[in-house]
Amino acid sequence: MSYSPSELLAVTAARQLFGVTSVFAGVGIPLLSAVLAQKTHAPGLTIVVEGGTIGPQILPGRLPISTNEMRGAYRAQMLPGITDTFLYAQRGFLDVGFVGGAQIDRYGNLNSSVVGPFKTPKVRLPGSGGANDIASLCRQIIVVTMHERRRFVPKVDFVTSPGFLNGGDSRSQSGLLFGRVSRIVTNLGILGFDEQTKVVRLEGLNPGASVKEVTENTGFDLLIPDRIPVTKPPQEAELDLLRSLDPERNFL
Amino acid sequence: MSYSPSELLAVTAARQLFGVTSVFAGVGIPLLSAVLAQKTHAPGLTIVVEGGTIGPQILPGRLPISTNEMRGAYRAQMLPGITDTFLYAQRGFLDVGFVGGAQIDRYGNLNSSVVGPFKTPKVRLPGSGGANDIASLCRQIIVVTMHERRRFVPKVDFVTSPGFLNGGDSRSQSGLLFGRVSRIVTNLGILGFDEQTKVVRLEGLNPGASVKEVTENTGFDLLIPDRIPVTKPPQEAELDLLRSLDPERNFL
Amino acid sequence: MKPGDFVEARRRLEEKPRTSGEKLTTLMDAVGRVMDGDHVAIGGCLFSRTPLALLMELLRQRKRGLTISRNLMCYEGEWFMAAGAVETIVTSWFGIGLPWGLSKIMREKVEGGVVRFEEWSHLGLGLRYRAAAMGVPFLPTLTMLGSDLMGVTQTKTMSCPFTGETLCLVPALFPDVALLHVHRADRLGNCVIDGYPHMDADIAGAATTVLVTAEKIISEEEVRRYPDRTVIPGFVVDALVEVPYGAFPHECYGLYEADFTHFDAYVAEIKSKGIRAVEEYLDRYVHGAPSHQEYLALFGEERLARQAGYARELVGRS
Amino acid sequence: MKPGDFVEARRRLEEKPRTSGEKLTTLMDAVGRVMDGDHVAIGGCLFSRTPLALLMELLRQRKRGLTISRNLMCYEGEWFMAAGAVETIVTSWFGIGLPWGLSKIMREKVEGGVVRFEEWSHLGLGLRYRAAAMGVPFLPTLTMLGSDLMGVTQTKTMSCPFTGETLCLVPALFPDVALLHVHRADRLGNCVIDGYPHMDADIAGAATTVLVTAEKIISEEEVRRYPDRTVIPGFVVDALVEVPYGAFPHECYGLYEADFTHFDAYVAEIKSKGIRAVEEYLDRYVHGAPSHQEYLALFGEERLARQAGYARELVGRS
Repeated sequence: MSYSPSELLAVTAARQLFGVTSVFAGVGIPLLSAVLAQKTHAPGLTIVVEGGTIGPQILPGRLPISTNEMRGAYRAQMLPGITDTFLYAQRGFLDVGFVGGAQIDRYGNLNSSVVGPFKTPKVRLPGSGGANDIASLCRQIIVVTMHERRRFVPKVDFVTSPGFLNGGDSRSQSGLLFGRVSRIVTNLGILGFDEQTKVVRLEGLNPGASVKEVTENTGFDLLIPDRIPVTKPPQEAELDLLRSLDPERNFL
Repeated sequence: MSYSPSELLAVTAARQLFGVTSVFAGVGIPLLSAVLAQKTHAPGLTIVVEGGTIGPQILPGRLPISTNEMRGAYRAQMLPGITDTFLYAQRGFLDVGFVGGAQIDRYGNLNSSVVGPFKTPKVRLPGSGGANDIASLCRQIIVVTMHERRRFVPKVDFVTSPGFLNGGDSRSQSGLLFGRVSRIVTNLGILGFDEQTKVVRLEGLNPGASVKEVTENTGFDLLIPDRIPVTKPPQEAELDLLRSLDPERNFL
Repeated sequence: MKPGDFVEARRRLEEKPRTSGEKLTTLMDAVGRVMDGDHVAIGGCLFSRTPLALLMELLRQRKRGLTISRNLMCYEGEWFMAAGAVETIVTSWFGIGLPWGLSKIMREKVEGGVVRFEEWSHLGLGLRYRAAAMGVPFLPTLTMLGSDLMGVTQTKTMSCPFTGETLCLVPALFPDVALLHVHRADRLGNCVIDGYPHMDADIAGAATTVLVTAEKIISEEEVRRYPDRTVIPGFVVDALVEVPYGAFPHECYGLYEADFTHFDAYVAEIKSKGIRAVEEYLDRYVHGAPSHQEYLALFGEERLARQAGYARELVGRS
Repeated sequence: MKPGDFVEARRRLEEKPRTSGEKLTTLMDAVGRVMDGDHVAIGGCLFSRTPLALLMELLRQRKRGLTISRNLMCYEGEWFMAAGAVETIVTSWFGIGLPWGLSKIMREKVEGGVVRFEEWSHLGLGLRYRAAAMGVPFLPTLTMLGSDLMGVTQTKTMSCPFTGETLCLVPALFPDVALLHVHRADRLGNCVIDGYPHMDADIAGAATTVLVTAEKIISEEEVRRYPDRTVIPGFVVDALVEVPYGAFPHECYGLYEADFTHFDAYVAEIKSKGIRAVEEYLDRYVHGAPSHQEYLALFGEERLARQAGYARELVGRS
């Protein structure tokens, strides 16, 4: 059966949440993935949205556009302040953080601040929002992004959200003692990191995607192992659920 | 008309709150004085109790015994957490703090921790509670206490709540940049401090009290100016109100 | 004020004439307390409980040289840029939301070097307001460590005296003025917020002067009946104005949902006309509507009722 | 745990098996998670919302070598001293209240050097729990500066890197276990508190293991209907037990007032018999009443109803 790249991305991301108890998710595909996981293999999943909502249940067709609105707080279990919500992550209560960015580099660092120099930017992007905090404080960070060459750059112009910084142990050296980027989930496949160097490594191909397609859409040399498993294609049930959440396809 | 020493103390303390907008008051005489002031010359007075109650109105005959109970929160305007209540004082929102202690010395330091050495005390007292915080953080600290020689000691065994520490500018030198002990209100009179040395000075005598009586009940040499005004005796209206608040005389 | 200067901040608070009495006044009088060059902190978050009535009055009074801070800045930031009223924006994110793309106005002004964009992480900025509300010069955190945000902000790193670990210290942010919109308040300024509190209570405690609009003024009696619902005490508030739909077309939890169709139209105009579209918008909705009632009339009863209906559905009070 | 050791504290939290599911269990099972030598933090304040049912079960299970901390410690502290279960008390104040004078038992044990009394200011201790709940090693404050409390605690002073002023740093306190009593909770552990929240939310966030009793278990539906009333999220809670009158004869805001006549009798016995009075009290009320229902029966329906009536008067719900 057919599906769009973003549908494939959402399904692949949702599957990363098996056995996870809480996910800090941004709006758009990440939140859609979290809700999909909650309605399938992760029923106990607590979704946390940075606007200060814990445990919301999304009303199909009324997907939140921002991290802080009634749609995103629908039937929530708690509405702490925004600062306190992030502090739960800093204390260590939140398992997985879903983040994205305009640029991502070979060490998993993300940029959502500027293209070009910070003081005289070529393009001034919206900024970190909670991306830096989620990437700094959650136990496990999963990057969810479309796989495009312009996004996958050798070195981000600005490290808005820390991945493995300069690789090796530079992340913990900086004082970020907790949390690590475990995966980059894209419409083409699943990327991980070399244990030592922390350089991006291809770890899974989505159905229909090829190593060639991945390398062509990646602006830096990533590690390619000999054997690369192929992920299970999206199932009808997953796609039906997904589409029922976003019937107007605002995000899919 | 006749009145008890504690009634005299309560009335004298209440009069210190003229024009004050908020008072951080402990239970007992200090709270009674605050309520009396609120019902007479300081109608706009906001009473703050350390258990985390802002703006309570005391129900006559139902005086709180602790700083954190329903009697002390009766018809309150806000019930923040205890920590947040003290933080309002640290930020500078609270005008006057009423404090007391088992011992007070010539620089207005208070002890409510131990008689004797801290590690091997002769008498282990209850401890600071919020007294240290009130004395450290409010804009103006007023000590409310019975005037007894055993309380007024040359040097407290332990500085639980800071007055002027070792006198001079030692308080601000310690990092306490705000707040100062402005007065010590007792059943015998009103004491202040020398501007330079910060040594206790007699500034007012209650009706019936003499300089001799004050010095006899003070365990250190306090400054005695030539002219000492005598305070206005408690008025019938004040006493009636006071007694109506504490008909069983639990504190009076 | 210098970042983290808690001494000066408390001095200003102490020098201010204070009262535990009446806070009710008019929008004009309230906003009249804002001075050119002030740092104005805005409550709510993005398009939730934005104090639009206060912000529009601020534009009417043509204040200049402002610094405005907000954890997530929505298009009100574009207004102050278009009006030439703002020099520096302090925020963690600037835009409206995914469907509306990047802010054309913000890009023009910031990329052109006309307005300074001071970027913090969301938590980093939240901790700056909280440190200020606590009356301390800074708070320690792990967030932002290792990122390039460290280099473009006034953060410092220190070695923890207890553990030896590296910590990020964010300096307290003490705004001159805070603008907030809440659900209910009594005439003494005791404020009640329904739903998510955002950062409003910290911003109120952080600022020297606090201006509040409330959807509804309630009796002191009601405040005293439910004291555990009060989130900002009266002694923190300087001026209070009753302004129903005071955040419209942004949302107010439980009362009305944000009007996304209005955002669509606003952005479409900018796409075609650029900054002139914002100027025309301000001429019509701000300067052309001297009172909030006149402003709301431009939307019409029906639209207000529709958005209120959506809100009731979403909070299950329908 | 070493004061301020946020790294070890987070490690312990991460190593703990976690669930976002069912938290309901029995007092015996919940308290069974406490180990000899643990640091046990007690919620509520003095005689308000004291988790007495949990504390009594802790005594029944005869744990030893405990450190117990509480911002204002009431006579539960005497119980653990009399039972020989506690080595260190961490608090800002110890007693019942003015009318009952100094704690004879506490004086005997502390002055005799049997139990260590670690004294903090009320805010100082509150900030220690808050620092821990924030996941940071310390918080800066002005409180306690200049006083002799600085010399008898693990505080440090530092020169502020932003202002150069002297600050007091209080180290985060990470209890092994937190014991809390709240008004309502759903089976997932989402907790609701009426009235003053005291320090419970910070204590819950600070501890590695959180045990909660609730006056009433409510439906998940009710929690979702009023999410802005939740003060402790389910993912912070490890075990939950429904215990009506779980703080009696201490108070629970709006539900029952503290029974001062019971305090009178308790103290009178100690005045005449000393520590033996406490041992007899524990034999009767704790070991003699294996369940909380049996314990409440010793007070009688009438007494419970009377105290509930007083509460309704005081919160104007009568």
